[in-house]
Amino acid sequence: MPIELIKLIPWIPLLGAVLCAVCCMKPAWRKAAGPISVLSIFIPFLITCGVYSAASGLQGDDKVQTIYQWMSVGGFSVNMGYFIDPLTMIMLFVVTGIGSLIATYAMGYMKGERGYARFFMGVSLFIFAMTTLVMADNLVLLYLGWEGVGLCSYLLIGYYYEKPEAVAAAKKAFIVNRIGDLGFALGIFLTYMTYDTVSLSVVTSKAVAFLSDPNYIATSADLWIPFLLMLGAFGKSAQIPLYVWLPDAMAGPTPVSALVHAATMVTAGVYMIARLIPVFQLSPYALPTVATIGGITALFAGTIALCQYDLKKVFAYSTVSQLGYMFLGVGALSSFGGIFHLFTHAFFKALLFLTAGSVMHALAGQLDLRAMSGLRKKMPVTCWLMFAGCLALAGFPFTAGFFSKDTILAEAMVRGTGEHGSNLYFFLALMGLLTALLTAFYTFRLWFRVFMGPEHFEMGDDHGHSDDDAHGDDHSHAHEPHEMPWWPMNIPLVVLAFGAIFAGMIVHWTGWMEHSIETSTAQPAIALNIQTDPQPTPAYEIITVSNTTDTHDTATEHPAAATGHSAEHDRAHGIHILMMWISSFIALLGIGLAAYFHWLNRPLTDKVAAKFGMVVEVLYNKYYIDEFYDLVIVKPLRTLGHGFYRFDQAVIHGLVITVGYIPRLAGWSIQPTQSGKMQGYGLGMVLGVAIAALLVFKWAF
Amino acid sequence: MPETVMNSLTLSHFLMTGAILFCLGLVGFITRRNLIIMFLCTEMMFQGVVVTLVAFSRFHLNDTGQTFVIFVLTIAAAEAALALGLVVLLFRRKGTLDSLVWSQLSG
Amino acid sequence: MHKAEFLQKVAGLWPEIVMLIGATACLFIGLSKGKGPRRSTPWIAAATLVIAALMVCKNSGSTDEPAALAGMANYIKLAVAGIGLILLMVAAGVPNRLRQSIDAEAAKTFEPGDVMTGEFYAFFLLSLTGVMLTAGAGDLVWLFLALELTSLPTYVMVATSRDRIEAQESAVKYFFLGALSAAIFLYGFALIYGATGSTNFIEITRIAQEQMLLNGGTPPGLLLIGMVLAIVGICFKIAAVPMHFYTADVYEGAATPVTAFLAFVPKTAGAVALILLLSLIGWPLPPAIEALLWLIAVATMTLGNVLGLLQNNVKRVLAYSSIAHSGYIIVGLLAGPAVIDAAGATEGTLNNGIAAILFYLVAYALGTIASFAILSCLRAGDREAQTYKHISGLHKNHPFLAALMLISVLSLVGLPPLVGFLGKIYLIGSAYSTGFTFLVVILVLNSAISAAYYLRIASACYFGEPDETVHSTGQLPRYAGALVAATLAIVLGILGNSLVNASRNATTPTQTTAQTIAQTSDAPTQTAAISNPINLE
Amino acid sequence: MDLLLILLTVFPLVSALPLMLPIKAFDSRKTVWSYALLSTLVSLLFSLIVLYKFDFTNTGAMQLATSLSWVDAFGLNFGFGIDSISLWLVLLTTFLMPIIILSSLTAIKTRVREFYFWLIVLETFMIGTFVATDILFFYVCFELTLVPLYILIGVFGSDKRKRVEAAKIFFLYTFTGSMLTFAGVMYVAWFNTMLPTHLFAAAGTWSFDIQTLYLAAANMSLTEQSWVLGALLAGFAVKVPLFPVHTWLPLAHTEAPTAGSVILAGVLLKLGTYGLLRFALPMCPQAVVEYAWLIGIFAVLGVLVTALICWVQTDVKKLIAYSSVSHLGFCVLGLFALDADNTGAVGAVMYMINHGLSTGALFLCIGMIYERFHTREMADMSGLGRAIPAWASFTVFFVLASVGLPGLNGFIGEFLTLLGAFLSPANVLGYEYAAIAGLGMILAAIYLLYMVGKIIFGPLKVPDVHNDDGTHDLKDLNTREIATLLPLAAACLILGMLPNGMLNSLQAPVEQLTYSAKAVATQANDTFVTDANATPLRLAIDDHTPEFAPGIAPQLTDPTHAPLTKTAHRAAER
Repeated sequence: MPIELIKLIPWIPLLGAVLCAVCCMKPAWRKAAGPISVLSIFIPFLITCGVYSAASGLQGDDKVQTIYQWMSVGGFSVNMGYFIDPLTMIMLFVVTGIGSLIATYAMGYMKGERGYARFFMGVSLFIFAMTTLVMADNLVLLYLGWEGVGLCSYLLIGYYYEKPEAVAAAKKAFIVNRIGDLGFALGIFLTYMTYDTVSLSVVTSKAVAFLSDPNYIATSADLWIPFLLMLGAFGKSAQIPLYVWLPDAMAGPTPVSALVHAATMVTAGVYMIARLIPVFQLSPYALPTVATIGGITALFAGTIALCQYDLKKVFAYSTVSQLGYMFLGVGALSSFGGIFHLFTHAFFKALLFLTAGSVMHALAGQLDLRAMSGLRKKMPVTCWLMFAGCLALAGFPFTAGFFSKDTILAEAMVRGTGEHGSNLYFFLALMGLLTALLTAFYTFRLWFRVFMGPEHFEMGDDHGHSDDDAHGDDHSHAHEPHEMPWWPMNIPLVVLAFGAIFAGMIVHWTGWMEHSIETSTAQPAIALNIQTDPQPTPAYEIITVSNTTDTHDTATEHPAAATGHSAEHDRAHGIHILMMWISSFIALLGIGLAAYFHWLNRPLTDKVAAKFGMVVEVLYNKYYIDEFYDLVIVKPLRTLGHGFYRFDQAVIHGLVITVGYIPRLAGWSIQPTQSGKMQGYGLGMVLGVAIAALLVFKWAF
Repeated sequence: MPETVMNSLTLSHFLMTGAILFCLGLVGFITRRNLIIMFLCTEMMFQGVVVTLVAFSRFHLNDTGQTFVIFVLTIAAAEAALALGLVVLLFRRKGTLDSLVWSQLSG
Repeated sequence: MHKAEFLQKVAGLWPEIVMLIGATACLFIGLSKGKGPRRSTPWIAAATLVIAALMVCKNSGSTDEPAALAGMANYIKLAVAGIGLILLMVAAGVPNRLRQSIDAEAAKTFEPGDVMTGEFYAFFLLSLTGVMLTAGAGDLVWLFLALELTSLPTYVMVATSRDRIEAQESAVKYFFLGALSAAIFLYGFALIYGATGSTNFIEITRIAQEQMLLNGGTPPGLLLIGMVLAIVGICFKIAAVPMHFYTADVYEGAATPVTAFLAFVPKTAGAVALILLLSLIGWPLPPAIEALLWLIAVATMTLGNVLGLLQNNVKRVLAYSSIAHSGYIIVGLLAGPAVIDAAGATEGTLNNGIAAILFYLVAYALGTIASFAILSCLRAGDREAQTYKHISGLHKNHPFLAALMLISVLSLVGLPPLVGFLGKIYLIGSAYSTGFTFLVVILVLNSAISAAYYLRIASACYFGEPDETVHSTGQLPRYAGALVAATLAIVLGILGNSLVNASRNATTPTQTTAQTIAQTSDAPTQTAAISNPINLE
Repeated sequence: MDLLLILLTVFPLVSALPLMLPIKAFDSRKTVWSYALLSTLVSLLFSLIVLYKFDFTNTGAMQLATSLSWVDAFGLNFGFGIDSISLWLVLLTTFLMPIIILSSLTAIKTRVREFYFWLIVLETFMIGTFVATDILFFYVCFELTLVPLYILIGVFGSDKRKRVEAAKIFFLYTFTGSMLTFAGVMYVAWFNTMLPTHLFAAAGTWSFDIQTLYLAAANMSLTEQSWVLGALLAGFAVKVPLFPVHTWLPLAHTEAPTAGSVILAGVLLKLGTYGLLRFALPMCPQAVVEYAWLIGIFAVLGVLVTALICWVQTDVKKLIAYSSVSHLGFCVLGLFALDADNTGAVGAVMYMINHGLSTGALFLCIGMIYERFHTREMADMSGLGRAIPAWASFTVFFVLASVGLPGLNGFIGEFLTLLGAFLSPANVLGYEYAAIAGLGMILAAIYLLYMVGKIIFGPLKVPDVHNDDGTHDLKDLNTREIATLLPLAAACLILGMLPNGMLNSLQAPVEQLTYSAKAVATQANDTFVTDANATPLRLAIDDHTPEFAPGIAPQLTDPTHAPLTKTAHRAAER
């Protein structure tokens, strides 16, 4: 397949979106939107597969495929162009592959909805933006995709726009993302200022060159750029402090949650950092910060997930938590780990969301864990599909999540131990392990609650599927939960489940992803540095020191790159093996605890919960972070707005009016002289003459 | 007037006289309310100017000033005629010569 | 005086002579018993003005003229004749209306109506003659007489223009205060004569310059105080502070067409008289006089504008606006005439304050006369339309008048590209050229203030609800007058080149008296390159 | 002589006149409307011909230039000429006019003739401001735009009582400012007359030609330039409107009829920024560099404060009105960025056009619901997305354009202006301005989505409907209304995706306008000349002159030659 076809990838979904928009216009046309959308995502997937080998082999300038120049002012030039390297291809696989599956599922899930066409328009548009994001050859085009996915997220979260909470959630998502985007935009500005270009390939290669130059002195811009870009990543990928929008975003239809808010969009931040990792390496504090935030977020969100009762909220916090892992991965200088986890997470989290969607669909919109139990009989397929997803998420040995999570934890541990080990990474690795325990626990808490135990369920009020006449064929037996149809809903789930179980093994044992990352810009630049100059440059002490151990991954594949570092390599390998054991144990422990508390002995759980009422309350209310933000940021700003408005009206405009009154006031003050009395006038004239005469004499003599 | 007195009078005496006449007229104009008297006050001011003019004429030893006086007197006469006509008109309207009754227009 | 010289002077005065003849003719024909001949008086007046204008045109070719500022005299005469025609259109029917209303009220006491027609036009022409003579004045006596000739007929016109008591009130105020001011500037004239020993402008200038040379640049005290009294006295004619008090009352009380007349004719005479007087001591003015004029300018424009804001009566508004415009005119006076360099050429036009005044007088006249003419086209019940309420919603029943009103007030605001705007450019340019930067700022701020009340007029016309009692007088000449004035305001704004050139030529080619002196006398400090008669600093 | 620009400018005025003549056919509302539409379409055609004739390879000089003498003695001309900045703004004007008229068919029912008359007359003046090459001709048109809009607001505004007040404040506020501008312009013209004639062609004479005044102004001292800048700002900042002098705008917008609001937001506000770009930057480069920080602070304050104010509005139109203030803060920031590549200024010009399109469209959208409901209170309506989906889709689209979503037009301007401010030399603006103003991006999302959330999303709540035909059922957009919005939407999309042609064409003329200020900024940055009394920087003509800017490269006077010339002694005496 000719490589040029890759240029079409974003535009096919866009065309699909336009067609869907056309379908919106007439009710009769609406049904066509689903297939159109699926096709518009699936064709790019086929193209991705078709050009994969060609694209992976691109060298040098060929990697940049330009369509046209988007904007240019002076030296600032932005192309509508794509940067094709293996990382791009991995991301394209995830986006179009998972996207096609989810869209297919959605054809069934959204069937009969009034906004069916609108939904698929949003999905196609999203895929356009997301593919643009991952393919962009420059930061501004990346920003276009970045904001574009934000917009689609907004539109899709607000899909049920008659529900105030959906509207609020959509708004929140967009605005919180905007906060991050501002950082990103400023990061772009600073990048342009520093590198005189916004082209990703040039920026990264320049950064690599700086890193390789032992005499290079970091500028303050070098220190700041990563932090600004990071802000964007935190917003998009829902990290502390900007994670608050993601749980609320579950107000959107479930396929949206799966596609946008689990599999693809939220991982954009990870992708961006991985893509620009040399730039991040230039600042000695950037990657440790990323790792720290990631680790803390992972733990923090994991604890919240423990006590949520809303099915999708649990997964939402789980997503936040897993994204934290990914950041920990890239922060630990293992962009492979981050991207690997991104890849596997896309499968199992999409699967989990979609199966949750099936449950929700079956229970007419019921999402409360307390209102359902023992559904395995009613929905066997869903039950075991979700089980597969849960295993992967919990990191059950040899599932996808196990390998990817393990890679990250091991990398962190490698950074945290050894002769140059940094305590920070050691602690982060420990936090990661703790989080793994929590993950296993809350995942299976959910699964056991829903599918095990005595059968019991309360139907929801079917919000989201409301007031639609065409919708009824599925709900003729609305009082009984029912299994989903195989086509179009369960078949994609099976594919996802397959991925959730086996993707990790494939990646781990074939090593293609590691190889891909190495040959892309996402590869940390230290290996190069070490080869050319064993002495780390002083400016990057923290990272480079810890990075002397970094060659272990590459060493397995490229012994040449690791010459003289086999000791380190051995150590790293040992840690990897050790961590596999530990995390297997932890996963099993978590699953066992969950089984005990949420399947076998539920009353005990309630007692324990009652005993730690305060803690549960705090966790249930998500540490009151939303309230905190509301109190500290939203309310004051709005009060400020009211204040400014009043100030504007009273003081600024009042001042204008007052100034306008000055002439009037002056007029009133001299109006008495116009008394109408002739003597008065005469007196005035005479006085005037006298004053004039006196004045002139005073002046003249 | 005896010669001696004339000789001892200087220009400034005449100017003073003129100025005093002028100022009296001014003060009168402002203080009196009777229209006719007010008009006479303006006439007095004119006469003050006339005295000044004649004095200057004498001082400069040319007769331009005196010529001026003739014209001033003519204008004064014309004004007087006008004034009287106006006063008659006004008196017929209001039945009084008080200038303050003519103060409806103001502001 | 030789006979030839006398004849030459008379030849320069032909326009005035024609005007006098016309006035007399109107007077006498107005006495006739037949209605036909009486009705012909407006036409006679019009014909007189046309002939006078033609005479001026013919005259303007001759070089040796009696006036000090010969070019200016011709310009003013032509302007007066031309604008006089517009005023005549607006005034047409004033006596007739008086007559009608007196008939209607079955006049109880005083019946001047029957004989008014001819007299009115006679006074009209006489007053215009006065302005023409003022412009040609070369002597203090002449100036005094011309000013009085301008004023005296207006007193009568005000008094008899309306049958209402307001007219009489305005007449009494106008007359008495006018007499007071006349006495004041006459006293000033006397002192100037006393200081210099002559009433001839050329002589005065020469002597004044000698004295100023001796005195270190400042004129002697007597001359100075004479100038001050004269300037302040003449301020009455242009309605400037401190002699402005009468303006609003008189303008309100007089019949609207007469008000239009008052707003232009005496003001022109006063402005010209001030130009002539100041040219006696020459520019740059002595600091004391300059300070005085500066203060007068600022006070006048500000007072006019701020008081204009408070009025409800459109005629009073326009009266105050006329005061404000006097303030602008004084800015031009401060700037003075163009500088002439060694080559004898001026460097442009915008630095010529006197030309700016001449231009501005016309610009102002067109706007003001158009506004008054529009008002005079309307009657509210049996009274004059005067208040905002009366012109409210004018667009509905009289869209034509509303449009003209809009144009005229916008011209008065100085909105481009109307003629008022060119006037402002002219004045501001001249003020900058002479360093009065701060004055310019005050001027433009005042323009902004004035926009408030002009806009209120426009907004009344366009946004208000019509007053049902208001109806048109149906007098076509007035419509025509308004139309001509407003049209000229646009046309002269866009095609104002000729008028600008005329105003420039009126002041620059024939130099001011002072310059004539400067060139003829061989004062040692004078160099040919320096334009100003006095430049000792 | 090329008559095209004259024709383009004068045609609307001439074509408007028949509307005021007593022609029977014009008694029908539809006829008048069709006539007006036809007239504006012809104008559009003329402007397209101009576009066709325009030489984009030219280096930024005025094209199709022609001049009519106005007052020779003053050096006044009606000078016409167009560069690409003007060209795009003229096209914006002629593009918006038919749309506005299209939208007004049902909105205006009384005094229809007058309405279209003033609207079309306004077009002449708007075009005139953009094509003027003579500063007083510019000023003439600049001022004259006030009158039609004054009447449009005062007569056709929404609230009977408030509209007159709003019209008055609008007129007086902007007029007061522009009178000061006038004084400033006259000062520069006078200054030119004081220069020795050997300096450049028109030195030492009265001239109002823009290029001449650039040259003249370059010789002014910093103090003089500062005053002139102040004077220019007095008029232009009010018009923009820049933050503390903006309060007339919400008033005018809320009271103006839809057409008036669209014109006001779409074109008239741009006169202010255009004036700043065309006059302030090249005429007072030193003062601009000296005071850019202050202007920048006000711009940033405006962005943030008014954005917060938007957030608490209850009247949709007022919200959009305030948003204009906020948005144009970015534009001003870009104008005064003076970064080396003109990113800011080019972005600002883009911003003018984009803001005209998207905000104009938002006003149209609001006009459409106002026509239906006779209310604009957010509390009265909710969930309109369900009731009138087509309208809702368009509104959301334009909101997104306004928010600055990449891919739509708003982004280009916003991004470039912020980038410009970011790259701005430290002695002009600097990155902190961009960083703080960037918060406006967030706030813009907040208030616009707040509005969308209130009226388009949420549970359905429809106020009483008042249709033209007396019925009370809510109808979605009809074909005419869609035809009104569709071109705008298309323009937003095209400009968002393919802005490059426009950006490229803008660079040369913008470089000409910012060149001297940039040179001052660089020099001052090098030498830290900040003393107000320092000798004016005389820029060496042979040093930095770009090849394509022969016209305005600041001419150099020998610093030893004080500009005291013929008439100077008279001024000096005082």
